[in-house]
Amino acid sequence: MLRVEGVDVSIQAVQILRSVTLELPTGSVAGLIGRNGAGKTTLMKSIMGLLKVSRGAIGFDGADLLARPVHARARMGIGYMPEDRRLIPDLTVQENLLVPAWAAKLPDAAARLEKVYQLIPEIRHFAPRKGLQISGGQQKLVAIGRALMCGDRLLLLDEPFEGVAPALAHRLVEVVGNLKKEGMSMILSESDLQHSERMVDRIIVIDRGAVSMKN
Amino acid sequence: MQQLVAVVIDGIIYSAWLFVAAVGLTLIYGVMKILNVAHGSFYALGAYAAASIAGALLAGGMPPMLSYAVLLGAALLVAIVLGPLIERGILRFMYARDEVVILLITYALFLILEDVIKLIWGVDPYFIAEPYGLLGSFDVADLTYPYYNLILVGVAIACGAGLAWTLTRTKTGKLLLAVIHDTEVSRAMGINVGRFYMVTFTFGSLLAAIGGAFTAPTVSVVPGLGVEVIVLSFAVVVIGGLGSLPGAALGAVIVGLVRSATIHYLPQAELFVIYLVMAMVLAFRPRGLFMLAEARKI
Amino acid sequence: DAAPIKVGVVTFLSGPAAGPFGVPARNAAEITIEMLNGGKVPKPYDQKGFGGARLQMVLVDESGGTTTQVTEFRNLVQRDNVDVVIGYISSGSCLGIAPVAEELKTLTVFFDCGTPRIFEERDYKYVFRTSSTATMDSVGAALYVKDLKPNAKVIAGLNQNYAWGQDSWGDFELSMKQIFPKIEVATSQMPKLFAGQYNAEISTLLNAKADVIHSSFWDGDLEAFILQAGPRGLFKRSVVVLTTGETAMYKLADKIPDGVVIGARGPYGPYAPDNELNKWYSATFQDRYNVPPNYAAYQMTQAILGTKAAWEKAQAANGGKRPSIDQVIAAFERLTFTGPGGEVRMAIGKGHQAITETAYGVTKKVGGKMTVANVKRYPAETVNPPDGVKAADWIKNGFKK
Amino acid sequence: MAAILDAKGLHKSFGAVVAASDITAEVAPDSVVGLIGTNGAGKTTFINMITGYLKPDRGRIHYEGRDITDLAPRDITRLGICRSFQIPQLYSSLSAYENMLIGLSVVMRNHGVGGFFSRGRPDVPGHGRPAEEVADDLLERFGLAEYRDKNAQVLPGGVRKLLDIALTMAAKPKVLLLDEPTSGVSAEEKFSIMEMIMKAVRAEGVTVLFVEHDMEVVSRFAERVLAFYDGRIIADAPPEVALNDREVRRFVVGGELHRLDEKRDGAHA
Amino acid sequence: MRPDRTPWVLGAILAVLLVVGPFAPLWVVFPVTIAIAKGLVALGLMILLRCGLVSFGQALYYCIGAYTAGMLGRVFELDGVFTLMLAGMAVAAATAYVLGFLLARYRGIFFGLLSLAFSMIFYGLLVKSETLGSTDGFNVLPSTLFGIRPADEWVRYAVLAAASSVAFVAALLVHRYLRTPLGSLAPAIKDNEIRVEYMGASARYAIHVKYVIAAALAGLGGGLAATTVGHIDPEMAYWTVSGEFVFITILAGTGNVIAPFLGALIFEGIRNVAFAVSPNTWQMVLGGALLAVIVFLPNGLWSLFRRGRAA
Ligand SMILES: Nc1ncnc2c1ncn2[C@@H]1O[C@H](COP(=O)(O)OP(=O)(O)OP(=O)(O)O)[C@@H](O)[C@H]1O
Ligand SMILES: Nc1ncnc2c1ncn2[C@@H]1O[C@H](COP(=O)(O)OP(=O)(O)OP(=O)(O)O)[C@@H](O)[C@H]1O
Ligand SMILES: [Mg+2]
Ligand SMILES: [Mg+2]
Repeated sequence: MLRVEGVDVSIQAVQILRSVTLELPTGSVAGLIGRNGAGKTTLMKSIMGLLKVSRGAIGFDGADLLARPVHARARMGIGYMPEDRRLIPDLTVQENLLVPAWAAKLPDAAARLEKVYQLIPEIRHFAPRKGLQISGGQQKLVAIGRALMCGDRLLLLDEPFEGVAPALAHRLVEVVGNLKKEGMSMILSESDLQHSERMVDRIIVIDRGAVSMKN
Repeated sequence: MQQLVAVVIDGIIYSAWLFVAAVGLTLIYGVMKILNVAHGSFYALGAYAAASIAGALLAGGMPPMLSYAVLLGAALLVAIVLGPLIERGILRFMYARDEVVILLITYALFLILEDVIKLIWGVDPYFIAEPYGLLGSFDVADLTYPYYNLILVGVAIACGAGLAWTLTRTKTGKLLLAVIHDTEVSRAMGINVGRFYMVTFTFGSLLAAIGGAFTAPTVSVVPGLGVEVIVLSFAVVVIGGLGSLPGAALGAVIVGLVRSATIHYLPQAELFVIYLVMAMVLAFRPRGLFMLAEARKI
Repeated sequence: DAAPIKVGVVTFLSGPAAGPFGVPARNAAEITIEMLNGGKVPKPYDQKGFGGARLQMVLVDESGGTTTQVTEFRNLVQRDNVDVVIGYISSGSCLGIAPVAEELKTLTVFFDCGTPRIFEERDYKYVFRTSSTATMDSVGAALYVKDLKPNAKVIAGLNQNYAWGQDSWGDFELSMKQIFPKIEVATSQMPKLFAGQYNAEISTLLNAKADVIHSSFWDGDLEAFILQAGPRGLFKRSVVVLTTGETAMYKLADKIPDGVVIGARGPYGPYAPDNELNKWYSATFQDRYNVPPNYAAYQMTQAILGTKAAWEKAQAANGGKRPSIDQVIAAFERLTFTGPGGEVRMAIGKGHQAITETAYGVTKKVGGKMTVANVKRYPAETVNPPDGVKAADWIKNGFKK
Repeated sequence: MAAILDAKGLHKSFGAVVAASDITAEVAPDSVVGLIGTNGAGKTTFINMITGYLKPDRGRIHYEGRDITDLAPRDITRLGICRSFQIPQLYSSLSAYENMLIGLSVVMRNHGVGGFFSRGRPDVPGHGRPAEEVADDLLERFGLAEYRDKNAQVLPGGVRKLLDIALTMAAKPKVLLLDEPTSGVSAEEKFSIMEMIMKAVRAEGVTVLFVEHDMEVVSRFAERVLAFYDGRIIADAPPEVALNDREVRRFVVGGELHRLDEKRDGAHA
Repeated sequence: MRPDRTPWVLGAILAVLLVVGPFAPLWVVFPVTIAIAKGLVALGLMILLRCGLVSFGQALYYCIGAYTAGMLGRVFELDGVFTLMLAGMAVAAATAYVLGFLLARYRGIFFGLLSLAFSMIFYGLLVKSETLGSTDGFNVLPSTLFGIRPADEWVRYAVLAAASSVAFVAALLVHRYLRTPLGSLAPAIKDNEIRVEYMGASARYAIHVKYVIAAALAGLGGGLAATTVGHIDPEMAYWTVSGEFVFITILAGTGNVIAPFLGALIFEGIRNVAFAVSPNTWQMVLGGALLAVIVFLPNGLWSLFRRGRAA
């Protein structure tokens, strides 16, 4: 279970997150909703460790996340998908997917890869292409797949449905639903509930860096 | 014919030297985007350490055959002591800065290390000539070459092949690519970026130090030894295409052969032939021989 | 007690020239000035300092290029108020400094730099040079080859690609053509300065099968060349003439075979005369620094002693009072004095440029120690042009006016 | 009325991937066209070809009767065809305001205003006001005023998108190509932004092509829809018709028919 | 908009130099003049640096400027300070115009090293020209000001005055240029060339223009250095000299046209001090000082002034 308590985050002396507190029980999906610039990305990055938390605590399954470097958090089973995709352009799609597995020296890399392909079969079609060659939406799919490679306990997906064709987005919603059944916790950000409405257990509304929870 | 053979042999020997001296630079630039001027200092330090340590041991009665191992050991010593120190102590705080700024930092380091060398070893030359003649020599085309030159070629091939294998065939190589491109995402994917940087820098420095250590037996180890190496290495690396290992190898071979041919047939032009080669290659392949101009996806 | 005399001393303290020239010269300056101040130098230099006034040394590194050197020279004169500047190894520095010395009206004594151009292109009042030009080295080498290999037919050269190397080879080639009208030049290799790797050059030299190979290489380049050429048998194929070989001969004693022609840019080191001054000098230097003084050290001491001689001559003419710079200059022009390397005559360049004898010999190991054998000495007039004649013209004219 | 933009038989492949095969489309002046399609269907490729970033392997593109197939992007831009990007292309180390100023200064230069010898602060052609004012006005209109002095690099995703469009609008285009203008933009703003853009350009008779995944936006703003699938145009009709096309529903829109045939989408790879 | 104070500051600096010059000790006047010459080169590099290009071969134009000045004296006995500087500038600009067609295609390290290659080829040619003294170079005629040769005590001041006036004009023009549409494009080219092209501007053309301007400034600086130092040699084209220029530029920062001159002055100052306090290990002192500046002033020396103003 993820527990964020009174977290403040400032970037270059500007406070972005204000005393954010939230809880996410294991196996539940939260939708992080807010306007542009509300702080969704900032919150995700803070949980992942890419931004420095100036005050407060973040705990995950009893461990103090703030005490661990970013790569250690990833190796705890937290998967992160940045909103701007950020694939490695010179690696093939398949290699891009495998990066988290290689980094953590996971023994079951092949099995995980296969699982990702099963969840999002489209990726398999362009697996041998380089990261920079695929279209924007395709990159998005790969980024989601990459987060799934190491994220087997908690997924942080930043705007996963943006730029994804509606037909495919519906499918992804189903995928997410299945993962939830397997006991995965998840935070998805979206500006509204357009896609995630049907599957989220709780909604975290964020506005100007402050959150309020709705169930 | 006889002269042609000499051209090729001389060219290959020079290429081998050039490659060992330059390849670490490619590695560090390719991975960390640092044009490391202090590369020359590591080269010089490797040479000094090799000459003084091997010299002392030989004087103390070490069997001469062991001196080759000592050369390698000296290079390792330099890299393992200084590489992590510089990377962890200074460079890592600078990664967010512009490429040129880091270049200047390495330049400042180079200035400092020049004087450190002087403070440790003084300005008098050091020699460790034993290993050069120890293995005897062979004759081709009416010319004599010490076998030691083959060791140099061997070292070059070993370094090149080992690195190439690591970078293109192993997961580590792929992860390096990820680190090169995007440290933030790499971290989020579970890569220990700091360790990658430290190891890469140390390893690149080690290659420079090996270059210096194995050159030491053929030269006099004096202040300023590392200066020439810097620009030569840059030239080789750029001709080949930055960060490309086969590129660096090919660049070294081209420069080596062209230089040797020039010396044999047109000695007056030796002074700028390397730069001419570089300008010509870049004129036709603006990003070096082995760098593909890939269109960015928009 | 007289006010101290400030002496600016400029030599290479960093970079490749520091080891063979710069630092030995600095050491020489240090020890000479110290001994002079203590009044411990043998006659005729036994008076303390210059004419009784203590010397105070201000040290400057010669690195950094001409612009830096001009700046530092101005600093010495205008900020540090030195009375005389002694220094400069690189010909480029000397050419750049000379007009500035003239502008600032500062007595400046060059101790080492080789180019004959300085006093050929212009007349200077404040500038002196107390060692011979590089012309002497090349002409001396050619004369020695004439004695050693009277049947030489083919020569080859290996010189660094910069002014000193080009001039050295140019003068040598020209002299050889005067002495051996039918001589053939097989190859002239000009590698870049500090290239370090000479395998290809050595191959061409081996292929040249020349009777004589001339090289004005110095320092690291010279040593690297010796290390790389030895195992490849170059010294067996040809007689190699190393015009500055003296700086390397002790360090590489076991790598230089017998029979290599060694020069010392004048009567210095192994070629220094066996007089009281030299005995004192080499012993004192060896004692302090554990190495014998090389030619750069000799030249530095020679420059200081020459300035002292001029100073004291002027002081005597001035009734024992401290002379003005103009008086020192008047005394310096056409002065003859003795250094540890023997007699120095300020005979050419309108009395501002020294000529000395020179000597060449071949290496010979005696009981494991490096010595020179078959030494030939060449009087100053045979290896230096007369006053008012350009070196190149003098050689072209068959060593005549 | 003659087409303002006329693409004939465009073909583009990347190795084995066919990103455009025989794309033919005429766009009438003063019209609004929505481009829809699956991911990787070739929408961006189509825009890239029109704006000169990619050269088609075969086929020609005409703009106002003139062949622009072989022109460089900057020349096409100068003719009045401007585009925004799916992944925002900004001057990342500059503030939003400076981004706008630079964009505007290029516009001025292209009209020969504001050079070394000009005095004072000349007006931006097409906007009739000095660059500083135009910049602030555009930022204001796109709701970017509060981000005026932030570096583009650190702007929130949606804001970057809007800034990218604002930059594109600075040049007063005659043909405007928008690549997913609303993706990443908050739901409340999607429509107002689109409305604002439409209002601004439609009054001047600007032709608009926009790529969009949000079918509500498409049906509301597009007069005509081009649906892409696998490098081909599979439907070309008004939105009511196109969005109910069987193939379009199946491959693009989803809904009850959303299960994808797994063998499609660039299956050649 | 903040009023543009740079022209006034520049004017004030010029006035100070002209007024204080005659009273300054001569050993200060000389390095200040040299700093102005190097500052001019750095000013050009700054223009390139603003669009992300670093030339490791700017010494080419510095040396061309110097040799043009030297040759004019040697062959035609011209010795007017302004004539020599302007001639150096013209020849450098013309060379850059030609080479620019090639170089404007390159970015990043390739731009840097290709320009380095050109400067080293030029260096090689000069080394081979034994009639010009090879690496020893040759002396430049003592300079005159409008045909008058000032008395020995006044030469230094005269050259300083000429140099600072020229630098003043150059800095003003560059300042103005940076505010034109083409000039202001630099950071845009650095950040995102695709967007530049899609705004309808040609990055290559803009770079070509900047390259020529930078070369002209370097030529100007070279001509000035030649007349000031009184001696030129091929070393002026060597890569280490280019490296020094780059160092000065980055040390200074790209904030303002005054910065390069400030950077050059401080660089010269640090080196002078290093030479004086520690002749045997001045490189270490210099390196340490530079490292400190880079580490503690991330945006270059200019940020010192920026911060002062903001507070
Ligand atoms: N590096 C930074 N420096 C300064 N401000 C920053 C930085 N990163 C983010 N911000 C600011 O933090 C605020 C929150 O941004 P964030 O990216 O978290 O928004 P968001 O909710 O993800 O928006 P969007 O839906 O557009 O992606 C914004 O005002 C943004 O400008
Ligand atoms: N440079 C390239 N090299 C190889 N393949 C490419 C390249 N550019 C595009 N493609 C391929 O061409 C196809 C069309 O890509 P395009 O970007 O046009 O898709 P799109 O319709 O814009 O998709 P999205 O909605 O995901 O943005 C995709 O399969 C993509 O992978
Ligand atoms: Mg966001
Ligand atoms: Mg697209």
